[in-house]
Amino acid sequence: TSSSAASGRVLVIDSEFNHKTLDPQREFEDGGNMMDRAIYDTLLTFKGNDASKPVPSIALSYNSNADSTVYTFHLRKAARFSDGTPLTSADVVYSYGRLKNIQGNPSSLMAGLTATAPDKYTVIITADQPDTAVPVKVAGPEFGIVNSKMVAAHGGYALVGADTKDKAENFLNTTSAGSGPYMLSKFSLTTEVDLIANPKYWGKQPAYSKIVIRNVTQAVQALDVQKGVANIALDLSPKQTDSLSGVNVTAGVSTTVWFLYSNANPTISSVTSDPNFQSAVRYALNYSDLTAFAGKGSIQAAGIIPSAFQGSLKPADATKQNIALAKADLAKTAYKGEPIGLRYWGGGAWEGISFDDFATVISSQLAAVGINLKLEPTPVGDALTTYRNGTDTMGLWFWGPDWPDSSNYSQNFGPGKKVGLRAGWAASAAPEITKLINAVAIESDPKKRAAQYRQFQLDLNANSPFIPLIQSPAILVSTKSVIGIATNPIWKVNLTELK
Amino acid sequence: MRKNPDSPIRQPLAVIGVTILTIWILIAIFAPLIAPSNPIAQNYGQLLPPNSHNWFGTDSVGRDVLSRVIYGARITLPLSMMLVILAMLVGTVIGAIAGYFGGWIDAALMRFTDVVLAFPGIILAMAVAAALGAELRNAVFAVVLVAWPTYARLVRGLILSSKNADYVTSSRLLGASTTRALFVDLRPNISGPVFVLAALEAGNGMLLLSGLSFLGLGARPPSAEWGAMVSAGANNFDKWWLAVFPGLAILTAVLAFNFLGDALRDILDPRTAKALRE
Amino acid sequence: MKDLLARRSSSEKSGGLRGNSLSTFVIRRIAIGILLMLGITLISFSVTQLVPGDPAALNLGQSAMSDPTIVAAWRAKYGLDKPVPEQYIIYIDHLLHGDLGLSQQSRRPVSSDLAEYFPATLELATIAIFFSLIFGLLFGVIAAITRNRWPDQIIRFVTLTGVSVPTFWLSLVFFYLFYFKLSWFPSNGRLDPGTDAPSTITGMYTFDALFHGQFNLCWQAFRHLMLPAIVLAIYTIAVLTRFTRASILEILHNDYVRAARAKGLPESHVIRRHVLRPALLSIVTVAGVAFGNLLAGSVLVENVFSWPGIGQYAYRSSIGLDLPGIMGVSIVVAGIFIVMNLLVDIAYRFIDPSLRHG
Amino acid sequence: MNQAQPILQLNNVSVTYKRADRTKITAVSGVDLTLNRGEILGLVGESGCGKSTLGKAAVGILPTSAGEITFNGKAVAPLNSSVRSRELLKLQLIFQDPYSSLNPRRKIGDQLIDGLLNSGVNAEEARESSAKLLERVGLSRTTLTKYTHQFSGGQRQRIAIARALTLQPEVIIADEPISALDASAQAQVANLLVELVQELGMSMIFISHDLSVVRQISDRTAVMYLGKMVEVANTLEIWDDPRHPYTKALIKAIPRPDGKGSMPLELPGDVPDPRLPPSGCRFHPRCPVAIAECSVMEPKMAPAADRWSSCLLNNELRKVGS
Amino acid sequence: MTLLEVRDLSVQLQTKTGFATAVDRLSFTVNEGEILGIAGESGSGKTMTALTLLGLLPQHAKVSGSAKFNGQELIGLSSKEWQKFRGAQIAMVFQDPMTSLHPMLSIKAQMTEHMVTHLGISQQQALVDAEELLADVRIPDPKKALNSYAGQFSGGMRQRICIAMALACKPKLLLADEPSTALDVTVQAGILTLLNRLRKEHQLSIIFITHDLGVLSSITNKLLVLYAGREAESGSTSTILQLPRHPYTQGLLDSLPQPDSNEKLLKSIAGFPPELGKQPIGCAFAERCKFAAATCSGDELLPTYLADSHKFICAVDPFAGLSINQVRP
Ligand SMILES: Nc1ncnc2c1ncn2[C@@H]1O[C@H](COP(=O)(O)OP(=O)(O)OP(=O)(O)O)[C@@H](O)[C@H]1O
Ligand SMILES: Nc1ncnc2c1ncn2[C@@H]1O[C@H](COP(=O)(O)OP(=O)(O)OP(=O)(O)O)[C@@H](O)[C@H]1O
Ligand SMILES: [Mg+2]
Ligand SMILES: [Mg+2]
Repeated sequence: TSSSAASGRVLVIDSEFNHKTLDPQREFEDGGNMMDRAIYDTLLTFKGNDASKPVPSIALSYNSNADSTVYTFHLRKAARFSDGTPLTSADVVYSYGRLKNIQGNPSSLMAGLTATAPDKYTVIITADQPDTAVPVKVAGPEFGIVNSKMVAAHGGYALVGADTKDKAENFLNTTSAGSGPYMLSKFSLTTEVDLIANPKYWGKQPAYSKIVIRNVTQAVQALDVQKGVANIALDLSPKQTDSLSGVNVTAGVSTTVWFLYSNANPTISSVTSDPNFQSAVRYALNYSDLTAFAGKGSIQAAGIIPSAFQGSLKPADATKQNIALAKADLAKTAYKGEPIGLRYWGGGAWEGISFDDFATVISSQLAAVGINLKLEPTPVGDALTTYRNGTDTMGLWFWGPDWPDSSNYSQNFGPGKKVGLRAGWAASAAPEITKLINAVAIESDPKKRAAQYRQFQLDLNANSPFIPLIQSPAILVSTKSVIGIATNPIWKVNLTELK
Repeated sequence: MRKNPDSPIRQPLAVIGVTILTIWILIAIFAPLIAPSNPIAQNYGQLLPPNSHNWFGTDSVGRDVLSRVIYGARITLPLSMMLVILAMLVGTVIGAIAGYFGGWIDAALMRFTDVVLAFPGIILAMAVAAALGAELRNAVFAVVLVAWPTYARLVRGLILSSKNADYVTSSRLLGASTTRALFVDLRPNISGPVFVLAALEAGNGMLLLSGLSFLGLGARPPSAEWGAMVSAGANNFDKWWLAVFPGLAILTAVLAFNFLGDALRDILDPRTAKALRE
Repeated sequence: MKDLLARRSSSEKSGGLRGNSLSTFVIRRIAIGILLMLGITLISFSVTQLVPGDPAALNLGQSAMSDPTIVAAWRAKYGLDKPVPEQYIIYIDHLLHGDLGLSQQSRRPVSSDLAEYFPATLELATIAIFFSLIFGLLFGVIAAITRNRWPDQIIRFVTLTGVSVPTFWLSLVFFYLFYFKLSWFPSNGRLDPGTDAPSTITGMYTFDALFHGQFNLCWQAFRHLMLPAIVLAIYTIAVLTRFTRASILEILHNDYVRAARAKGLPESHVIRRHVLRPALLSIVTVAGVAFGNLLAGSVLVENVFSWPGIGQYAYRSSIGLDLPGIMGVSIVVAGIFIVMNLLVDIAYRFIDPSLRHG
Repeated sequence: MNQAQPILQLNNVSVTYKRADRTKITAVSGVDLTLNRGEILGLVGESGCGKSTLGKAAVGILPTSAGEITFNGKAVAPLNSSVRSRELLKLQLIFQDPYSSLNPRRKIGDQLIDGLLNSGVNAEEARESSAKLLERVGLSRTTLTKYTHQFSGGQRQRIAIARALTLQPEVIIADEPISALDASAQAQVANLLVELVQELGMSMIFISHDLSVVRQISDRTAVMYLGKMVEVANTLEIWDDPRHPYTKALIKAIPRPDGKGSMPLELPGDVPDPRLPPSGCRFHPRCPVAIAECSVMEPKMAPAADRWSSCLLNNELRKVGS
Repeated sequence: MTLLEVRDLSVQLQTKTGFATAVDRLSFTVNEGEILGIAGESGSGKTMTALTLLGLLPQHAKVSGSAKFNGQELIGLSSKEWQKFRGAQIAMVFQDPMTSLHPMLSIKAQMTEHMVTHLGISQQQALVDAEELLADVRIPDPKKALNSYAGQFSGGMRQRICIAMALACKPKLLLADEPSTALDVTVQAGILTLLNRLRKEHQLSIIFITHDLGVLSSITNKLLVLYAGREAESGSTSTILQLPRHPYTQGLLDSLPQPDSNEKLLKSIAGFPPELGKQPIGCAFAERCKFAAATCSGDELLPTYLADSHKFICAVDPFAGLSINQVRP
């Protein structure tokens, strides 16, 4: 139960819940990120809609060595947890250790990293291999700093073995152990999460004394925000916003990249693994129709790395529809018009784009050049299973960054990498690309890195199972009273910035 | 005294039911001729409200809703029929075996029926449909799975109540085997109520099936199944035409079956009508 | 309506009620109930074995999935590494200790999930059955008395429409009309945003608020309940109307009603004492079953109204292939259904004097 | 009756029902009865005394719990799932209720030819002989294609009779075939049965609670009380000189349509619950002439005699008993 | 004194094919303390006649003619007015005692509810009176009976309870619709004895309906024989039973088993009564009558009146001038 909210302003947010927990070291979905961002501080953070340039938060400054393996953070001394305890480097090390050792969904972010505390207000992160993404990683809410004494007192465990020994999740779902501007006052996975302003916050008090986040379907969000029942609707699609009246629509482009893949494994399909077929698909698609379908704010994904990140491709580099080429390529294959299965999350929608509709549009476009898709809408569980097993002939999926850095893409979309394998792309398939990926991982010069990322993507566009489609729009609909709203790919909206 | 003078047969409802059904069946058969446009043709334009060109408006990928509703009849009607026939067959066979053999076979089958009946129907259907994978075929299977016990109950009841009827005993005394007596004497008594039940159940089956599709456990887009179309509309409240028209299609089709079944039940003699009600 | 009645198991028909003493009767019925429950667990367990997909894939993140030790640990945690029959026996063993397992989705005990969601559905179903009984009886009596005249015909038409209308569609239509267009009812959820629930006694907000004397809160909770409850009740109202009409007509045909009229009793007295009373008896049995159906039938309504009840929970469990969740819901709803039937039968024995004295 | 040839014999037959609550009722207990060839035997008694039970047991519908039943010297096998033996097809039953003994959903013709088809007659012939039978019972052949609801009670009973006659039975047990009918139809149907029995050389047990009809049509009369036979004798003898007090009461209770305003005599009390039959003579609690002994001593019948009654006060019986 | 005077009473009932005449221009009177018997085959309109006198006909029935009870016209009363007569002035006992008592209401409740309504007495008083009434109809242990339910009594006992219930408000006229047909002869005799005694003790008038002429012979003074809704013959019971003039009455009497006949066969009337709505013009019995002549189908048959208010409607009158021995040898 909470104290009365009558003393200040209350903000009501309609959202389609997807958080599974608010334990920052376990939470991995963007809905939870939004809440944890308000409850837990991180060493660095992002401002507004920029998710690529970390700015100081608990750490006032940081530096790294030349080969990006050792990072030193200098903490601010004024930070306090909501119970008044000062925040120190021990809390940071505890939180990071916990993240690593719980072995939950986000623990891979800590893979190869070790945090140590030489003194009370210094934290050193050491990487086994050069890792240029450490500053952006620690800005993620997974790296939220918890009150180590309090969590340890409630079953928390941060050392090796935490996967079985840590019992603090339930505690963290009822009480906040953070230093952020808000505290958790009501928790639910399905109905409503309430945040109230942290009276002992070390920084400036936030504008709203209470934030109510309710689980509401898209359709109802549109109604609520128009009636002023909700102040912000998080999940509306561009099409849903075009008829709204009396509200502000903040449109941006998200970092979610939708892509199609055509399985490169000949044992799965001799057709889809044929590079000519992959090329035919690539050129058959009408990308401007796809963005029209996705609605205002959406742009074509020129490469697999979204536009906001270092080394992303320019619109000019993007693939353009070329029916003649597509037909010519198709003619070079043994394809005879037999139906090719396209697997996707049936009934699923992400950022306002319905998988079903998207797949329908794609299949009708491909049909125009003679590629006959058999749509295979599948419940998310089954679809993920076959996707991850790499047994689908074709698939329609999206990728949202685990951390806001291009390295997240080079480490996943290469041959023999996680997503590469799902598309049947064996490690030995493209040695030049593999070489490029290995090179970019240890390159510390940002300019050179950017060039290498661009080359990586151009190579993917030329010859890979992946066909980047679009970046979905990011839209926030709010009542006129809400000021300072900005879309952010990591946590949708930074609640602490709202006025 | 057996008089049943004041039960005028209320045919009007049956007539309305048959008329609506006939219209839907004709629509289903001649869909390609009737539909103004291709139900999967898209124009990525806006969702258009009903207008002179698209009477029922267009959907989120620019397809003509009227055409989709018309084509939807080709999915929903045959599937509902199939579903009813399957449930009827399974239920009748199980009920007949239970009623005919009696004893422990009856007890075992009826306990099993009871378990399925005690199971919350839609939850069972939902679990089965989800477990098998969201496909229309699986949804039909799931609905059959929860629908058959009603028939089994009815058939078993009818057999039990007439097994010892004087006219069956008479047949037996005249040298008919039990099987023949039951078959010859009971078939006409059972077929009437079972068909009426089927008419009434067709509506329920259709509702359950479209409900599963609505939840995303049955038909999937781009299939123009009505329940799935309503669910698309559920994502766009402001675009009322998306949900209203397919919803009305379901309503009228189910209503037709219910009108028919209800009128037929009245025509049946009161005793079997009562058996049906139970 | 036959499916309503069909859900009453055969052993519960009044025929089986006669003769035995109340205690043997109750004991026998409880034994049958336990048997049924066992059947329910077996069926729901079998259903969960149909799953071709991998629950681990669904409930673990992408990166966790690629680590076999995490996957193995997860499977071990939910007992999925054991052979199927053993899993069942373990499940039953736990069930007997009141343990419904851990939900793979919420990672909490299913029993505490249900404890959270069930009161919301119970509250909804309670209000709905309340509406259903009031209107079902009222319309049923009117229809029976005005048999074949215009009020009856209208009621007949309306109730047939009521049983034919897809609930999920009606929910949408009502919500759009009565919340968005007309503002008669509040938006989704059990309370206004940010309102704290009354401290839990039953988990049903209206009752809890009332108990704590928070009348505004009670009214607020009730207003939130109204719209989903009305939609949920419509089918049941229709069914009860038709059933009431049928049972009254059946009773009106009896000689004893004519005999009562021949005694010169006022018609209202005849209807109340001689007709409604026996009709109520059968209506009670149906209402009991209807209540069980409302609990399960709330799935579609809860989905549209985002009502945080077991219907939503069942839906999410199904979609997420959360086996313990599905089984938990099934067992609880079926259990309530079975208990309802038992209570109805016992009530039946108490209400009908001819069974008590026969 | 010169040299009686028994065709159907019941020796010491008892029939027990199990109720749903597992209590047992012995509805017929230790009954001896003989039906002779060519004879009409009336069986009378109050409602619930076991007449129908006896009739059903006699044709094998109900299994007996004791005693034996022979038809033409062969034991009557109870009806089980197998087909009735050929000989037994000559033993038929007509039910009391003309509404329940015909299937309302089958054409009358189809029901009539059933028996013939079962015994191998082809459909054409079966139809023809059924049509003839219908004409014999006073209905037109168009009846074949109709359903029962188009007929009155009396007509239905004729159809039921025709059905029972399709296999040319030797013995007919008619279980209150006329009780559900009104006066003129009663006479019609009773006459029809008597004529048919005489014409086709059959024998018949005619069950009725109307002693006056039985008196007129039957050769011998058996009187039952609470599952026991109390008196069996030549009809005219019973009528003129009833020996058992129960028979006397039955006869005195018959109203006479003589226009003289004489009141029938009442027999006070109800038939006792067959689950708890009174000790001794089962009739003693209602018997106007009962003596103390009646409540302890069970009177025995002398089965051999052609006229017997089971009353302790009856001289002959006393002689036999002592 | 005349209690009930019925003139030209007709009842039309709705059938699938339209309205059909179930009771056709009946006239009869019932005096105080008198028992009128109405006889006729099934479907001849006996029950409809009785129900008309209580205003309990089926909803759509049409009634014409007049029925004066104590000088007050009954036909056309509103349902409120009917309630004052029913149970209070005119009471009815139905054919089937097994179904005319409510299975779920105690005997007490059913015995007293109309006493409270009609007599304006208290429930306690009504209970006391009810106990007396039950004793009067010879129910053993009336106190216990009051607290019992219908299911606990045998058919004969139930019929006694029904009679007690009918007499509770001291009505002047009792309509008894086949009150003993469903009962055993032994029990029937008891009911007849009871009704006969009650008539004497309470100065009760009774209309006794049955198809059993034997029963009518023992208890009634007057007789009305119906055929297909029309009067065939009426007059004093002894006259009609001893010297019937209508061939139908004669046929009915003949079809009863004859106590002294040695004939194996009964004498039955051939054929079946006409269906409702299919009664021919003229004499409805003509098609089954062995004396039928051309005159029988004349459209308006006139009744013949004899001494002792004996009346019959037959165009042929085959038994005219015959003595009792000639008619019923
Ligand atoms: N199926 C049954 N189960 C249990 N008891 C039965 C059954 N059938 C009849 N009885 C009982 O057996 C006794 C004899 O019944 P039965 O029908 O033989 O009498 P009945 O003489 O034919 O009577 P009625 O004149 O009413 O036809 C009665 O007490 C009756 O209640
Ligand atoms: N509710 C009704 N609607 C239409 N016709 C009816 C109705 N009730 C009875 N009848 C018909 O009216 C005619 C007279 O019926 P009624 O009940 O008066 O005959 P009854 O002489 O009492 O016969 P029974 O001896 O069978 O009781 C019959 O033909 C009957 O079928
Ligand atoms: Mg009998
Ligand atoms: Mg009658």
